[in-house]
Amino acid sequence: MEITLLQALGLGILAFFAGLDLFNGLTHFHRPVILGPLVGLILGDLHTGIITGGALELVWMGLAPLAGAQPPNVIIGTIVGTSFAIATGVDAAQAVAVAVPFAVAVQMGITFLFSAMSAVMSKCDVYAKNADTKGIERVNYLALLVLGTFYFLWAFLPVYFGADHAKGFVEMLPADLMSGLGIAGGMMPAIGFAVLMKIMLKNVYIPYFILGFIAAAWLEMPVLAIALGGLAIALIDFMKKPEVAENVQVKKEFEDGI
Amino acid sequence: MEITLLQALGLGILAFFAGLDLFNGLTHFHRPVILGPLVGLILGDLHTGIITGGALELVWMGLAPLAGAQPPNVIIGTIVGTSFAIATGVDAAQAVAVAVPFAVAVQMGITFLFSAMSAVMSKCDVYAKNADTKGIERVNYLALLVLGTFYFLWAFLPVYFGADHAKGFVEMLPADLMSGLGIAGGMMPAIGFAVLMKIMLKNVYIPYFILGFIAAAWLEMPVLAIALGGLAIALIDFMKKPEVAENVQVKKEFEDGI
Amino acid sequence: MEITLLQALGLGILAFFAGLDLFNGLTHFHRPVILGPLVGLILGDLHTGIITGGALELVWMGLAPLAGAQPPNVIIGTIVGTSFAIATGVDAAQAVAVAVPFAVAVQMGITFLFSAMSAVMSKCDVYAKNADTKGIERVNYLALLVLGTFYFLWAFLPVYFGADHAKGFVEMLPADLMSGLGIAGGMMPAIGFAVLMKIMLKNVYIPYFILGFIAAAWLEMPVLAIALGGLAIALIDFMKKPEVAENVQVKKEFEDGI
Amino acid sequence: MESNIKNTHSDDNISKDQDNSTIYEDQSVGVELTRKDINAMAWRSLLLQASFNYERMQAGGWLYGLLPALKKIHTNKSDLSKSMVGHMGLVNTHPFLVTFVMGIILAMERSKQDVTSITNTKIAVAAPLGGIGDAMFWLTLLPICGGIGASMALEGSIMGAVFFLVLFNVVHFGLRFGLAHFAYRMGVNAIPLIKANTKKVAHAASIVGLTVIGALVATYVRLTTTAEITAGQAVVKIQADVIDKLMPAFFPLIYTLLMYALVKKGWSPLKLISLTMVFGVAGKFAGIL
Amino acid sequence: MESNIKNTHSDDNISKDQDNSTIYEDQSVGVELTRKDINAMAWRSLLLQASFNYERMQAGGWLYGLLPALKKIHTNKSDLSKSMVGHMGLVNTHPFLVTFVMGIILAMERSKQDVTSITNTKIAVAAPLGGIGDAMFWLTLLPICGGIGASMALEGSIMGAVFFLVLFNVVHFGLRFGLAHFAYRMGVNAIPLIKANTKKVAHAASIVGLTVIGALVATYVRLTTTAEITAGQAVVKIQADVIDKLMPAFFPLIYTLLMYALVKKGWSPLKLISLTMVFGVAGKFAGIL
Amino acid sequence: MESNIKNTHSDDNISKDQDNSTIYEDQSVGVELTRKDINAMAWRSLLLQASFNYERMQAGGWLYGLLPALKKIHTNKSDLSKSMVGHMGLVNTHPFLVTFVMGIILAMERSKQDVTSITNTKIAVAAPLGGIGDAMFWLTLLPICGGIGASMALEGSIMGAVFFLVLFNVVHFGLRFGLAHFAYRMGVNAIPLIKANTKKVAHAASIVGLTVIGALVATYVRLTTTAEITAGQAVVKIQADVIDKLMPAFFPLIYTLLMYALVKKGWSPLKLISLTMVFGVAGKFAGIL
Ligand SMILES: OC[C@H]1O[C@H](O)[C@@H](O)[C@@H](O)[C@@H]1O
Ligand SMILES: OC[C@H]1O[C@H](O)[C@@H](O)[C@@H](O)[C@@H]1O
Ligand SMILES: OC[C@H]1O[C@H](O)[C@@H](O)[C@@H](O)[C@@H]1O
Repeated sequence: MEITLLQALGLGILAFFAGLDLFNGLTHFHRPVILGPLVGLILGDLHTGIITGGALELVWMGLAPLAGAQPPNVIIGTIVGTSFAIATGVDAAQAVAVAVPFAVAVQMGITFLFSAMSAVMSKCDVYAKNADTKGIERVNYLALLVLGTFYFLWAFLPVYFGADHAKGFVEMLPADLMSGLGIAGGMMPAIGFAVLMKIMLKNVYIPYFILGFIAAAWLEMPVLAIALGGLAIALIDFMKKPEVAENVQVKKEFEDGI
Repeated sequence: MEITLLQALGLGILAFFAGLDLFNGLTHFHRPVILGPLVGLILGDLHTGIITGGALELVWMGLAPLAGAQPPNVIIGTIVGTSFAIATGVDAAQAVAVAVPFAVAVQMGITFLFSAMSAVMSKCDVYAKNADTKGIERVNYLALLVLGTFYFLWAFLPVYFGADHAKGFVEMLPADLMSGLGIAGGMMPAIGFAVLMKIMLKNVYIPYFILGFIAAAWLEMPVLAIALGGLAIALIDFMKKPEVAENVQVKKEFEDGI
Repeated sequence: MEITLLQALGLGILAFFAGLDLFNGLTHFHRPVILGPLVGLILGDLHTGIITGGALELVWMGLAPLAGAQPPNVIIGTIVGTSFAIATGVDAAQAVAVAVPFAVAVQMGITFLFSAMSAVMSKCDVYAKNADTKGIERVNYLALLVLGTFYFLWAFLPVYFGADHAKGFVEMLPADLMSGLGIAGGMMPAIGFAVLMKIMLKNVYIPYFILGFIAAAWLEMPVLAIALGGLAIALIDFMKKPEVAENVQVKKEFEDGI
Repeated sequence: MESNIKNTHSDDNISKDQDNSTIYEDQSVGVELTRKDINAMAWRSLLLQASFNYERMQAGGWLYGLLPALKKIHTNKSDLSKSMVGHMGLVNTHPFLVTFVMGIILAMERSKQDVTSITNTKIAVAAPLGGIGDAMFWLTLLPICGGIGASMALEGSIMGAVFFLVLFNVVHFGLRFGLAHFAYRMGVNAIPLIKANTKKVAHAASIVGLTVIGALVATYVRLTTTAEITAGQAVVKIQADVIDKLMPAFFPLIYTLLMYALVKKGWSPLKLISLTMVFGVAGKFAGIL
Repeated sequence: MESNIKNTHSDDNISKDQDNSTIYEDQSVGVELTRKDINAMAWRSLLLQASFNYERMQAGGWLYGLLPALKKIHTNKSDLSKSMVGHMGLVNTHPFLVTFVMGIILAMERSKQDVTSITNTKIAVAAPLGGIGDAMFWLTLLPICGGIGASMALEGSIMGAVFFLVLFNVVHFGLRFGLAHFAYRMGVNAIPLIKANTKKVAHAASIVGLTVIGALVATYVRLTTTAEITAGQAVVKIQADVIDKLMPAFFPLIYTLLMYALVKKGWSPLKLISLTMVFGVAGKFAGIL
Repeated sequence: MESNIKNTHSDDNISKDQDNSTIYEDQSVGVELTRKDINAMAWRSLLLQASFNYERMQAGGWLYGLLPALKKIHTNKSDLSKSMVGHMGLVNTHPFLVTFVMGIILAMERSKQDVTSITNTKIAVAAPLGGIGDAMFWLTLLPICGGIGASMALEGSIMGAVFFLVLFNVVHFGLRFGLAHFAYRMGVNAIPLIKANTKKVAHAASIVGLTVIGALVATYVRLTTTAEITAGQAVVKIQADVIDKLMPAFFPLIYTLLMYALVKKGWSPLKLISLTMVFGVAGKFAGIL
């Protein structure tokens, strides 16, 4: 099936807002389970959209930006993948294969954007110094615009020009490359955790990291249970102090006793 | 089969002593696994008594009075249920259905009794003030008498008059009501735990409650294992103090050093 | 098949060095998985040696000397067992049955040796007092010689004279005795742990013993995971101290404040 | 936090306030209690809950158990009355472990500790033992013995009953009498230590107690929902697809906390039981339980 | 150890150094913030990551969210600028829990705390909440909702999408607005307590945070080897026969620690992602992944 | 409690008692030990248990391993003898981790610490490492390597033996030599820290040690009963129906504690082994094992 300019534009605009939702708004309508059907609506095949969206949701399960570290981009992955599935009528599995390289490219693109964006911070410092609230707001709005446009292009172009060639293009790529990227995707969360650790990990907390790891690796407890356990330990630690104070006090009396 | 007056009286007396055993004596001959056979003996069908008793034991498993909170009453449940099974020859499952409403009624009756009994406490205060030991003892003996009689009636009456009509009576009740009461029975322990918590739970102990819950809910450890774990934690806490003392001492020297 | 004097001597020498390796060197070429093939080589049936060695490795899994406490001796067990398997062509299972009594005898022999060896320590004290380094070294070398010879004999004699009679000899023994010794073998580690506990266990450490036990008995965690957990707990304890110091300091200021 | 600190303080106050009326007139150590006396106490402790009620709980039976010994210790009538009054205060513990508390208390009575610190010790030790005992005996020992007995009974063997009765009571009476003597002897030699450590012992016991209660909630409160969300041919089982994935024993926890809130609000057990029954039946009719 | 002590000290220094420039000129308590103000803050917090970048992370959006309130509080321009400058410092937390931090901070701003202690509190509370929030929402709530939604979608039902959107955002917006009001109100009554306990709260939060991160590493980093050692007909699967027996999630742990080392070495995310991709592809071609 | 306090005291005493005979005459720092010296020590440590016996355990081999270095450090004969005498005291640790202890000790010798604190450090560090090492190497590394090797061997492949030997000894010698150098270098720079922290390090190590021993008891002691109670057609399997429901590894725990009691009573290993064998055989004949 042919994807019309209008449809491609529609998908671009969808990408624009979904892209913002990934970091702002966070209603998570940008997840495949919802984005898929929306693509389906635009391309006039809701059913395929729903199915493919469901499949992609599982593929991206557990992949979210942690501490700003980007996993393969779920939005472009979903839009390109789903469009492709609808356009060529292949099944979800192949759609994923097509989606991955785009998802990875955008992952890097965004990471680059977030590096570049650092530049404007100095500008913000100036605004802040002058208590120029409008300035601060302008920067944020512009940033959103840039990000959105970036998404628009990454959805519009491949879909409009690529969708039908995508298949050929992907078939050119060696299979190992594709699955290699898939493997890399599975490793991406490590980056986010590493950044979190850089922010939070002091020597005193190493033992708790170990305990959490043990609970998950060997006891296979779900994260929530482990978090609760951590909370309990933290509370014990938090409520312990007074005693010491008490002791010191005891000591005080004891001294007076002398 | 007809239940004779003598047999009904026998069951009543059995209930009298079993009733006391539930809170006093606590040899637990009042549990179905033993009470069932005894009912069987009295009604002249030991075998059915044993079988039904075994079945009811499993039904009441884990239901004991905690902090005075009553679960559906095991004794009347067993006596009525077993008698009914023997009298009408239905299987254990149906016997349970008949037993439940009586068990629930008695559960409430006893709870009521324990509320009423509060009244006599002021009397005890007076005896205590006058160091009247006999008085105190009298109160306890009377209380036992009242409790036992209460059980006697709740066993004698339904069995003597009810046993054979019980079936009809129960069939009148909507099935949902019965299973609803069953569900409620499963929730009853919560009341006991709540009372225990009211007595024991200070903020500092919340974390331990959480740890115990996690161990049981997710790791599905048996209570004994969790209690041992709690013991270990408690011991660590218990033996920690000295160090502090030590430290303070260190501090002392350090001060002298000045 | 006949075992020649030369082969028997070969096995004796093998036992000599393997015996040393069990406590010194510790390359663990004395474990059945390696010793078996070596016996096979000497007796000219490598294949059977490999197979039997593999089987015996599993039998002796988890049996190592702890705190000097001897389990049934793996070396003589393997050499006698494997030789027997090769000589009479029985399968591994029977070979084990033959191996056990010898393994047990040597276990006791070595334990006896280690008790006797205590005598020479006073001699070492004298050497030490005179700073006679040569003397110390001589004692160690001699001890090795004694131990090695002991092994030589225990391998050479039974194999040379026994191997073919072993079968008959073993068949004489009541089966219960054999499996009884097997059971005892399974209990042996307890002795090692007991000695370790004598060395390490103070009251303050009892809770950690309990925690380790729970983790292994109920949660069935592997030892490594539990050790990591213990490490985490130890670290928390290790890094806690400073705070106290801090507190005392706080106290100090507070006093000055007065 | 605060509450924690606060309560600590209050404790101090109590243990400090030296209202004379709490000191025994006759301060001479009471007569030694013989093994017979302790056994008598243990036997009488069987009636601990004779006059059980929701105002003082086991107070009546508790005093009943101590009486003979108290009479021997306090020859002076006004002391006896002082002591008896003190023991009519609310107390609740596990009926098997109670003799442990009684033993300690009698040792303190004999050495004529002031009534306040006796009461403090009594509460501090008794309360947590309640939870621990329930876990160990009502909810571990009993189900195990019962389970074995039942399995034999279901095969028609009377041995189930015998097995159950013997196994259970060996533990029961062993503890009841063993602890009584142990605690009294210990108590006699360790009064100062006990006074000093009551708080610490109580703290340790409470840790164990609350840990097991947390476990019991998840283990023994049975409450699950049958509710489902149906959408076309797709169905979401609230319990299996949502709750269990998030937190098994979620509803038991919630319901227990609700009960806890109501208990603190002062609801009577009767009201709570009624509520629970209404809830269960209503839920069944609504088709969500 | 040392590092631990060192850092403690540094903290003290910071909280001690009373550089005047960090004290607001106008020390009079700012105007009360209405529910409308707090709601506004919560709404604007949706743009927390509008200008997200690797130098200051959420700083831009963070300030954006606070602006209206800050303008109301700091009528004096130089104070406003002082405050805004302070808020342009690096900050990163979970976008759902951010309103909790904002609420506390606004309370402190209103009572004109000095900028340094405001900044300390901000960092101390925000950082660990980042890890906790990621665990709770990105890696627990999201997969659960997503899993359910997907399973319905795969049966072709659009309800999957609806269910997902509703379930997820009930929690999302509930927290975002709930925490905002809760934190502000709490903050107002608890400034001293907060200042005193910042360190302790941060410590507690970090304990939870690191515990979950340890768990997340084992749960969400997927990395296993397909390498084998073949010997005759015997084969040893490195993953199944060695690694899994020794330590499941061994490779995820190692790789995370590698990333951590590189992050500390100052590698940019871009480099880390590239490295990871090279690693993945190379490993695949080498046939060990 | 008491025992704990008591022992703390005793420790203090030891570390306090400054009997001159424990101070080296020549207090000048000894010659630097070269990599060659440390390697020599590591090689000789292979004979750690050459003269193993139940009175001093590894003392003889321990001293043997240190000799060359000691000769270099203590040029003064009386110091050398003083040091050698000190090292003939009982010591027992894991043969792989021993070089870690040796390294630290040599560093202390070189800086001429007094013999007492050297001995204390030796014991404090060596003892717990014994338990830890046994758990890590004899009961984790060995079974894993052995298991893999055996599975290959059972398929008739000689590679099993090779694989086992290589895998095991890479770890073995890696640790033996690695730790030797690491510990010595660390020791040199950290003497004061070590002296100050010996107790704390020992405490930490003991925590790990006892935790693993607790685990080992449940994991490696094999003891179950085959006893049954038969009643009519109903049968109660003591192990499966009672013990396992109550506490898996119950008998291993009991038996270990029994051994422990006897060891403390001073029973010799020989007696314990005999007892165990009698027990095993008798139990078998009695049909309960
Ligand atoms: O890690 C906390 C936080 O960091 C960044 O702000 C983003 O990656 C968020 O998605 C994440 O929740
Ligand atoms: O909870 C402790 C104790 O409370 C009450 O006395 C009764 O319910 C007992 O059965 C229970 O053991
Ligand atoms: O327990 C530590 C250590 O003790 C003895 O030296 C021997 O049994 C070794 O095998 C063991 O590792």
